[in-house]
Amino acid sequence: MQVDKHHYVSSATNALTPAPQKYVYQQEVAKLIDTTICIGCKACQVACSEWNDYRPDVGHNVGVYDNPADLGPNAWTVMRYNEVEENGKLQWLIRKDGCMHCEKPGCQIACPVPGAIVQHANGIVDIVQDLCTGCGYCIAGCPFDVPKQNPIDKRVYKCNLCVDRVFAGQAPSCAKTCPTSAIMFGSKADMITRAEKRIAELKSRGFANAGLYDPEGVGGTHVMYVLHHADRPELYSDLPKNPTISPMVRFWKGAFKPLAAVGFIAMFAAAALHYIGVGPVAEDDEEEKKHD
Amino acid sequence: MTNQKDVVVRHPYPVRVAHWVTVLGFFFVTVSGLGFFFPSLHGLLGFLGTPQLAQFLHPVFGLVMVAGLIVLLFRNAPHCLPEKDDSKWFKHIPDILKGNEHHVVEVGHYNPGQKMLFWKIMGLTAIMLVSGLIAWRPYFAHLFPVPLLRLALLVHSMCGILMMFMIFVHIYMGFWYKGTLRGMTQGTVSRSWAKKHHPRWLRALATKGNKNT
Amino acid sequence: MQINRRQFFKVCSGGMAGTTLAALGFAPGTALAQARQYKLLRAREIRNTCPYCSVGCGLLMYSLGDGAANAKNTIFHIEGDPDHPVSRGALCPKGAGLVDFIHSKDRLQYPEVREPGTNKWKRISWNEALSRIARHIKDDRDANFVEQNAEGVTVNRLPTLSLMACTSITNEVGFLTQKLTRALGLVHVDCIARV
Amino acid sequence: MTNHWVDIKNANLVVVMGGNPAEAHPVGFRWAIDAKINNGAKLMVIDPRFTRSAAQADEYVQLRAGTDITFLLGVIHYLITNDKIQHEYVRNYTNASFLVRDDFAFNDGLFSGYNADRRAYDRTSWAYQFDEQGFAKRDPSLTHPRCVWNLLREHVSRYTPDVVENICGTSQERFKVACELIAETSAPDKTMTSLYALGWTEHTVGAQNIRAMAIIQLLLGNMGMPGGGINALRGHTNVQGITDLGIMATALPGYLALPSERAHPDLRTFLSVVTPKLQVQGQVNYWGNYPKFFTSLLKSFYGDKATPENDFGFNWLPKWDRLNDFMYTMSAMEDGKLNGCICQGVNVLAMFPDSNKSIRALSKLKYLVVIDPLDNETSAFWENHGEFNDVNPASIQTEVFRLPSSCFAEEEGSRVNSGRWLQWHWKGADVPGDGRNDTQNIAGIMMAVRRLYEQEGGKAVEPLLNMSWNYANPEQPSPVEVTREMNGRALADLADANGNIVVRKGQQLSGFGQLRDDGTTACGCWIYSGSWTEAGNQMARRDNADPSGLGNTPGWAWAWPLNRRVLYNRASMDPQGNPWDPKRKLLWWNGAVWTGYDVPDFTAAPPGSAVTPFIMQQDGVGGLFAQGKMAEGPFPEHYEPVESPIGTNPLHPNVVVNPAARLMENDTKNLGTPDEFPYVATTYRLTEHFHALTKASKLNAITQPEAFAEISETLAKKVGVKSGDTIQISSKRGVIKVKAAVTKRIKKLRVNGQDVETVGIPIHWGFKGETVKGHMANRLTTAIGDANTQTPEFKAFLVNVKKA
Repeated sequence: MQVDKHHYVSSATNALTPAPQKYVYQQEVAKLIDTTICIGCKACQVACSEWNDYRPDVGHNVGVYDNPADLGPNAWTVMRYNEVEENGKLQWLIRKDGCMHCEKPGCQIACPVPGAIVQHANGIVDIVQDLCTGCGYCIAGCPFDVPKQNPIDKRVYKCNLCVDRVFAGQAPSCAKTCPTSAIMFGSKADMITRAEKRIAELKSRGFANAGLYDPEGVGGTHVMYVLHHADRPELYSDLPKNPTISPMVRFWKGAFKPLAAVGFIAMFAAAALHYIGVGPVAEDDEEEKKHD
Repeated sequence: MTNQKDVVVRHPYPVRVAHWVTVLGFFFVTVSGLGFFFPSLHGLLGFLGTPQLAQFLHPVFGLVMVAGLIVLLFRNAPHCLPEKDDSKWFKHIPDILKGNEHHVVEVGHYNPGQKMLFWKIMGLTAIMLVSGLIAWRPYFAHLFPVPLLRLALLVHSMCGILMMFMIFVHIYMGFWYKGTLRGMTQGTVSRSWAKKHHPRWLRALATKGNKNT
Repeated sequence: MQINRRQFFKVCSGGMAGTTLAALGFAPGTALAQARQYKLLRAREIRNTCPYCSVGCGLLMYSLGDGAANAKNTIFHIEGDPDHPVSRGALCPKGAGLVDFIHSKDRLQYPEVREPGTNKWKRISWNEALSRIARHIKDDRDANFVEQNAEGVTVNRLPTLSLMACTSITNEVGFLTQKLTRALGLVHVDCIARV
Repeated sequence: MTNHWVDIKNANLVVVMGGNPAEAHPVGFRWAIDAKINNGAKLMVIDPRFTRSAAQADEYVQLRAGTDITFLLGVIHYLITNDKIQHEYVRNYTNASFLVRDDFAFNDGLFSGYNADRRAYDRTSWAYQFDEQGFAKRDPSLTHPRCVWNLLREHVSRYTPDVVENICGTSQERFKVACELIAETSAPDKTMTSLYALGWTEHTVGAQNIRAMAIIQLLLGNMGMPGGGINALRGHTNVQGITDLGIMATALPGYLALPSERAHPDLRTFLSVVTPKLQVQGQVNYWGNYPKFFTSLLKSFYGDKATPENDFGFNWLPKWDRLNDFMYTMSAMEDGKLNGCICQGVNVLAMFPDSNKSIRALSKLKYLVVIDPLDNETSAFWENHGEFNDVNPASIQTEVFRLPSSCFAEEEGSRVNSGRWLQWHWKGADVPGDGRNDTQNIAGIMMAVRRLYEQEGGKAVEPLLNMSWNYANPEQPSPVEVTREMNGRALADLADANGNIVVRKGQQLSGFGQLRDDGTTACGCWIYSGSWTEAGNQMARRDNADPSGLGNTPGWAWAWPLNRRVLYNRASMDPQGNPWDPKRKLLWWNGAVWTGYDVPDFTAAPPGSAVTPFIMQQDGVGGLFAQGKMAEGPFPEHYEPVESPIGTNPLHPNVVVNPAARLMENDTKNLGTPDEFPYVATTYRLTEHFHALTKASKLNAITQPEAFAEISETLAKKVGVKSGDTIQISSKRGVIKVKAAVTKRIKKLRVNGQDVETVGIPIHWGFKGETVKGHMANRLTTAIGDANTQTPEFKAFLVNVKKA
């Protein structure tokens, strides 16, 4: 049981003023999405929408099964379908897309508002829309292109892993409803154990590259995938191979802030020292006045 | 008090209005910008009502600032063209910082430092305008790919910080050079100030005035 | 290097500690972040089975109103029954969306009639609806009922009225339907088992 | 289902053919996945389309729509030639050894006894040879040329791999993969489960598709085995129950027959005709109890009015003149032969074949009563919705009533799932608005009609008023009252053979074994007897314990018959009572009776007795040869769909389509030919929707908002469209416009020397609901159907496609 957790780790705070350290002794949780037994039925989409009381607009068919076509403020999870034909064998690779609940959440790092994006001690990353200003930095921060802004209230929305259910002792609604148990929920340790079993079974069926997707670049995730082709995650509708928080975001939210702060300090100090040392430049030329 | 005879018009009325419009925009944009840049300064966003309102107003004030600067660009660009003596000024910066500018160079309408600041502000504003539009939510940002968005946000914040530095220098200079401020409030400066700090400008003004009379 | 979250945030936010203004005491936002209140706390839980396909998944239906006389129950959430041996709490997209079926904008609210040749529905009372339907049936039955066929065999059938039954209705409704049809003498009777 | 959903997990091979459980039964499919994960099972999907089930399969095999029999008989040919047979099972538990009459024959596509004028067979010759005592002759050595085994071997000998390839379009290599996988389960301790649904039934040879697989399962010894069986996944939630209750043209509850005017003039004749005769000495022939079931039904229907003197009211039942199933009814309606129609939750327009015909038919009615929770296409068939329903309301003289009814959440009662489980459910809220419960709606019509007859008198009052309706509130019978009525009760004290009273007068019966044919028991549906006993509601039980570990949960709900979960379960053991597979032990002999984790599907005959497991059969065995029970032959035979893309039958060009298929004149006029309509279309459901219901649910509308059809990349190129374009699909019956989904999952096939393209058309849209308005897929389909079940051929018909 991992306990080195904050309950609410606010992105927008600093070591001098840490976030409240309550409810820190919690098990780390994870959702394991086994794409190899996912039937792409969209029950998870519907259950998510139903539980979380949102409804996207009824859209259109554009020649594929993907509906809604993309994640949105009212579509926190969507199924993505990809037909791959290799060596005469067709595979229909289906992936449930949504927030990965990164251990190092790019969204949270980017967020400027204290408490607007929080990471719970169990690993769930949640956006608190009441505090969200709609700046969209999290959208830039996310390596998976997950958070989406609602143009009406301008807040940003994404999967919260049904944090309300989890704190009431239930699995997220997507996991509970999944007809084939392709979505499992539990402690991260248990999910890794299950994944290992599944991977061994897949290897015995000839999927030599089966593996777990728990990318290190974001410190691991609390939503993990079992893939038949873990060597090529991009086959699964462009799942990034080595997701990391963009260096631009890291610099922007990392080194650049103290640098700027130091710059401000230096400038204030320089100005003050200069003024004290040199004094004001008079309006008139004293020497000329003397001449006069 | 200096009487009317002792003063010359430094900034005509439209320029002064444009400047202060720019200042207004800059002020709010900076306060909110700092609030967005430093999470610990989140409280600054309250200055514009609520953080959400700040999010809405920040780009609006940015555009206010741009509007002021456009006027200033057209009015002041001719005064900010490089001249051949400019290099001399730069060589003497240490002296200038000691308050001896008038001893080392004869400055025209604007000194090269001011000119450089002018163009930097114009340049930075242009960059911030473009990057700001790219990042502007919820209206434009979704039209651009996320990597571009990241670049825009980084560039926008870097330019913003730089801009603040420059404006700080600009304000400090106005504060340090006594008699400067009224040039932007009342529009006039004393002849002696002009003679001391911008002698070539004053002479040019006189020539022009003689010609006119 | 294994870096845990606490360290990570120290790294990321460490710089901020140096910012001038943080030191001036701008406090971070208070911990307003709270998970949404769990919405089923005192909801009434009713067991049902899914009305779509014949897997027959178990449902738990949650309704607003605790059964008190002054509260009108309305179902606001449905999820799978974890005790059900087949479904084990799971529901497919159809079952998971049942709450929108119950509250569909297309639910009929009252009896209506569309008069021949007209272009609109007219709201009528139950009494009027059932009386008019019964009148149609009786007139039809009295006119077309066949008591005996040409060979003199008692056949007691009404060949001019048909009934098509849904296969989502309960057994109990089905049995009543069976009794109704044979009492009227219907032979044009079918359900949609095949389609 | 002979088995049940959870039992799928025990399979070693799951064959999905004629179904798409991942999409149509996603939660049931979890047990196929479970078999893969926890039982090392292989999953094989055989389908014209690469479905979401196929996406999970270890092996996917493609074939042309409507050629399943060829494929399956090819498999049988493989099993026999490669000796992959569970011999002990076949010898003891099937009719392989039975001798068939000498005049039975099969020549050039026709079995003996065909009458071309009637398009029907005289099935007399499709029978066993009987000895002087009237029992069937057998040859246990299987050498007699007239024994079923040899006839079957000869019949399938034509279905070689190259014939399969030529007709199905399946490569011989893929076909071999399928055969080998299936053959592995001929080992006594290996089982295959067959999962099918409407992909098999919705053909003119639908029932024979299933027969073909049933033969395979008998040859492999998989019937009665945990993890085996023939499992109809079924469609609607209570399609099993409503079928059980006989809401069909010629049926009564419990698979009893509604008498016909020709064969059944009185009760005695009726019972003598319908009660099967014992064909093998010493067997059970449980249907021999038909008179008990039927008399008890009449007592349930007519109560005290039913007496031995009046044949228990036999004559008050209507007698049918012809098979008035829904397809015939719609044809008769189109011909103006009907005045009224009551649609109880049935969306005729969206569900029945040939929607344009349905509109023509409904327009001929005087009155239409629609009882439905939803505003649907059928009650609104007269509304003009532009291209989606282009009718002129002024010209439609039908008076339409619509009565708002309850949905599942607003009622209590029982429904039967595919595993034959009767599950009780409870009411969660009231019907919205001024709507009424379904029971109230039916009772409302009944009582309103009765009142008119009571007031005015009229024709045939007896059948109407004698029908029992003894409910506390006749206007609103409670489901509990009705379900107790179906279970049945004693009308007098019932004594056992020794004279001991076992059931008191008025008590609920505890099973159909207690039924009598003397009028002392009443039972509304004999197979449901035991569902509500003196011990209360058995259907509401919720003990999900699984003592065997085989997924058998006898304490959950109640399964008919007698809470039996795996049918024919005696066949899971050899004649001595040893399980074929010790890991799948369901039953055992305890010295006095059979007992175990399931209710034995058997008598008390001890191990080693001559009694065979298929106790419902006259002969006690599984039928490789179906005697006279099937309309088009005792063995399956390949016939092309009535609209065939190749226009011939490579096996017998003179008999192209099923010679007994159900054709009606109105529909035969509207058949297309391949020169005009070159592509094979097949209609189906998607995971996201349930038929025409879920389009009313916003959550589901979001997930599949708009009508589309799936075509191959080659066809897309040919007609010049890309994914997302609108295409026009036309058949001889109608035209629809939908979005094109171009996919690798449908492929061009090479059949009988020509290319065959398949067009996949999901069925879920119409001009009502939350979805984008769309054309109903059934505008295209034909109302020609299966000879046994009258199921329309939705799965294979001809269309043309062009860019819209």
